[in-house]
Amino acid sequence: MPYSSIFKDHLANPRNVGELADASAVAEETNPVCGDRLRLSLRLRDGRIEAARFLAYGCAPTLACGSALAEMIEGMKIEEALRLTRQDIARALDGLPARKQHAAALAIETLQAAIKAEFRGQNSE
Amino acid sequence: MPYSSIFKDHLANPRNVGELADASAVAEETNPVCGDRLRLSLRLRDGRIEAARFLAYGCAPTLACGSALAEMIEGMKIEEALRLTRQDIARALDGLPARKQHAAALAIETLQAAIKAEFRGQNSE
Amino acid sequence: MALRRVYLDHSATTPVDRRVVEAMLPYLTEKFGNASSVHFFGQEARAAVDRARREVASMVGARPNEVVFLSGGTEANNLAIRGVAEASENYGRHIITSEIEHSSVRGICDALEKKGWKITRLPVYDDGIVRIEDVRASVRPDTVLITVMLANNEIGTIQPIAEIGSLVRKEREKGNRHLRFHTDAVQAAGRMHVDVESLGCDMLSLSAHKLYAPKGAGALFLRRGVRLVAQNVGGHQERERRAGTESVAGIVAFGAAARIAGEELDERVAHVRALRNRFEAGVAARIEDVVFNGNRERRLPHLSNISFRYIEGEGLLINLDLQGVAVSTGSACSSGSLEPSPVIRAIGRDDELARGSIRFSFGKDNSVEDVDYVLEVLPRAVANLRRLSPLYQKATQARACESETV
Amino acid sequence: MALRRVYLDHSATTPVDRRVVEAMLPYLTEKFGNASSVHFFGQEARAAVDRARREVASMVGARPNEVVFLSGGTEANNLAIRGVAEASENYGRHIITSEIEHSSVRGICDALEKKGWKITRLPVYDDGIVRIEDVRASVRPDTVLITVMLANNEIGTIQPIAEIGSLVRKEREKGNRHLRFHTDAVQAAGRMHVDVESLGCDMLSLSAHKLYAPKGAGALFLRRGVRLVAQNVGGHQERERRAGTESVAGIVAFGAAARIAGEELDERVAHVRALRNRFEAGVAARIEDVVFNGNRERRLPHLSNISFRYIEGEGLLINLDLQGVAVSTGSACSSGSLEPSPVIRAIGRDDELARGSIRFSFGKDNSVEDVDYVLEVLPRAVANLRRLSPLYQKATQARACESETV
Ligand SMILES: Cc1ncc(COP(=O)(O)O)c(C=O)c1O
Ligand SMILES: Cc1ncc(COP(=O)(O)O)c(C=O)c1O
Repeated sequence: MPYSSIFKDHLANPRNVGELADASAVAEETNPVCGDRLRLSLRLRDGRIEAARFLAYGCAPTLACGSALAEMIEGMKIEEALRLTRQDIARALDGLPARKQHAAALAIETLQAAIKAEFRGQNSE
Repeated sequence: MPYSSIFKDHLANPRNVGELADASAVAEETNPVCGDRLRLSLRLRDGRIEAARFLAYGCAPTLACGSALAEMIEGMKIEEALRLTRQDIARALDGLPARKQHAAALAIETLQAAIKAEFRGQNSE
Repeated sequence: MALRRVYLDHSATTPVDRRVVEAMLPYLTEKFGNASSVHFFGQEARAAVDRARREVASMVGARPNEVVFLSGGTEANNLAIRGVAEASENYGRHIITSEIEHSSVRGICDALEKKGWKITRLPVYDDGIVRIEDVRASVRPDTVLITVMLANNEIGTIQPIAEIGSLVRKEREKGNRHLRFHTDAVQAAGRMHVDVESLGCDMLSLSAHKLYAPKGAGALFLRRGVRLVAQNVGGHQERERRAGTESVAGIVAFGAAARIAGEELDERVAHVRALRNRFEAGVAARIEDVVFNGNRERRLPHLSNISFRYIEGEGLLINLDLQGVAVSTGSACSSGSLEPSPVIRAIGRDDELARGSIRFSFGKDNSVEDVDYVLEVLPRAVANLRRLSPLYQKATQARACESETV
Repeated sequence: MALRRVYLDHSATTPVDRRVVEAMLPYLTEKFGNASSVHFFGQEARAAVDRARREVASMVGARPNEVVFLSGGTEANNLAIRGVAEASENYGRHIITSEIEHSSVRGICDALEKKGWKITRLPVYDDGIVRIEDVRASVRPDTVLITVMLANNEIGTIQPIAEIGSLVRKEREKGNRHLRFHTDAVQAAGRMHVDVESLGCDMLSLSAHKLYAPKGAGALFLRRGVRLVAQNVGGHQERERRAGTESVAGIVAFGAAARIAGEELDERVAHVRALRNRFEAGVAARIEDVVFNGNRERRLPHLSNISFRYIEGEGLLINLDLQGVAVSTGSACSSGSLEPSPVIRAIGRDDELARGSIRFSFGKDNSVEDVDYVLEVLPRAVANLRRLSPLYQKATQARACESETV
């Protein structure tokens, strides 16, 4: 299970860690199989993700995917963000072992849940 | 199956090889299980084995036992020779692997057959 | 500047001792014979294998002809358990084992269970130790095998093998003649005194690579008279208990390592125990919310298993690895299975603690400086991961609330 | 003066090539990780195992994920034959093999026969080669496995594996979907071109120590999609086809040896063939009453099997050994069994010729001087033993009589 060096760098120096005090969209999703969790808080403004922060619990790919996602989406147009796929996350990490794709899936799900939560004018928590 | 150096020397330089033209006692015995053969020809005189020669076909212990036997009995009193055992042969070779004791047994049998043959006033062949 | 590397994963494998390399090298090159060959090269190899057999036997108090050389500990466990099962199935199909066996023993027992065998898996309570009363209560007339490890590979707890051994002897005297007793001593050998007589076992598994010898060699102690069905067949090697050309150099290395392990046992034990204790004291002083797993007295001297609350082991493992520190985790993620460590679950820890457990295992070449380096790196790594952890955020918020309410 | 040593037993085992020793050494000491570990040391070992897997795969034209690393050729044969047998027993319990398989394949088939399997053992006629028509005639609806070696270890004859491979493909097309085809290439690899595609086999056994790598490593080529039941269980290694910590250094050595064997194949073949032919010409010119065993064209280039009439192989072996020449014999005495070589019997030789057979197997490090030394020593040794042989005495007396009568 060799992880790439970008992957490891995300683990050693995670980007955009934390929670936004003034988040306009928050979601926390859990992988029902292994219990991994990803929490994302976003500040959305004018169709853009102005700020993104994450917290994660779980195996290394979950942490790395959370970090890669939060870094990647900051400044992105919401519609663009909604088009992101698991593969985009995996690519940002220079690939993920086949058995670890679920971590990228969790990241995408959490992102979409957060954006939906704000569109419904409410937070998921 | 490590053989002793005396054993190997008997193989490299077998003693008393051949047949006696003036043998007074000859026997050739076969190990019924593996087909090994030992042929012994003796010149018996005045209760002694004056000369002994052997021929052998078969695995290494059969050759070595034949050589050790022929060397050992030359000059021996017949009654003494009749008291020789498998163990005496094995000892003369610094031991034989457990599974190879049959070769010493064949040597003793052939010796006894030869001596009996002369006592019955006849050759075994 | 080169990264400092500190290897604290000696329970996974050990580097080969230089002396062991020296001992084995000639058997790769000049003395390369096949131990089954009759000629000089073969006899030279045979003599070396025989010497190694005496050395390995002597480490565990066995007779040389009770040692069967194999390709490793996993094969030893397979031969012992499957071999006895197949030899005994006419007498009964019940096996007693524990909840914390190595994955190989677990896997073999699971496979037998699928074939209709009954398996009793003894609990280990919160200290990680099997109780002799539980063993006694589990023995049935159709029990043909008890297999309980001597020391556990994740938490290091030492099991009451001698007690089980005398129980087995009594059971046999009472008429349960076909009962056999196996113990997996792969982790124990070289780290504690092991003696097949005082343990009273019929079979005992060993692996060379936990003893500063190469991977790919192992042995089963098989008490004289104990019958089993060979698993790898088709050759006369190892007195028909294990076919295949003997791995001469590996066996020679195993023998040398076993001899050195015997000679240096006390010294090694004192050394790794001191390091381990210094490490644990340091962790307790510097990191909050940690749980030490397994009985702290009855365990191997070189091993420490710690659960770090709120975080998952794999992330910590990789963070430590990036700083040159090699450890292992029973976490589900890194083992590729979905269940978090069955051993940590078996001692009653919740899923979160099981997922947050890390094994630090010391070796003869570790130093006090190694420990101090890890004590510098580890608290930071734990703190960094906790900073990311939603569980930790919630817990600290809750604590903050509590202290406010007070 | 030191005894000159000439090793002519490369079919039993080979010395480890210096380059192979160099390649493996780091994986004993600095790079000693367990390939299952997640950390740096583990990844380093994993990368090395993966590289070796590509190297071994490439030697036989397989894909890397079709290579399962094992402890040797015997284990490869066990896994292939028992593994397929257990996986297929619902479809049929008939196996086709030959009369001249290696003792491991023979032993495994015998063991299955005891469990009720039907085994057809194909004859090899006086040239030591299986006939494709015999294979065709033996296939039954319940045949689940054909196992025929690529090249024989005693007489070196090369079997029609590609022909059997296409027969098997046709049988599968005709509806015999569960038929599998295994070949033991332990002797062939490194001595002839081996390609799993053109052979059309589903499984192929390899052993490192016949290729100038250490004893204790081997591999099974297992074609994608071919199911078998693992024999050594209880761990995730080798994609669950073979549990147990990988023997990293042994595997690295195997990989390096496979790569070098591929690069140097033509050169090695030409070298050993020249030596072998020089040797056989010398023997024919100098020694009477010898019989060359096995087809002289369709055989491995490095091997010569000769029966010396009137004498038994073991005595000759020991006499040669005393002069520094290492060879082997299929003679019953030295193998510890009672039957003389089943292979020499299978090619129709009488007991005496079977008992008098000697295998000379050349290697890349042998020289013309080695051959000439043996050609000096061998005729004397044969003559000395014949001088002791009652069979020889009788034969010469008989000849003497004949010539007198003429
Ligand atoms: C307790 C225990 N048993 C068995 C094994 C398996 O031994 P090997 O790695 O030699 O297959 C190990 C180590 O991996 C172990 O720790
Ligand atoms: C044809 C053949 N098959 C299988 C084997 C067994 O391989 P190993 O010695 O690696 O167990 C050998 C060699 O001994 C062999 O010559």
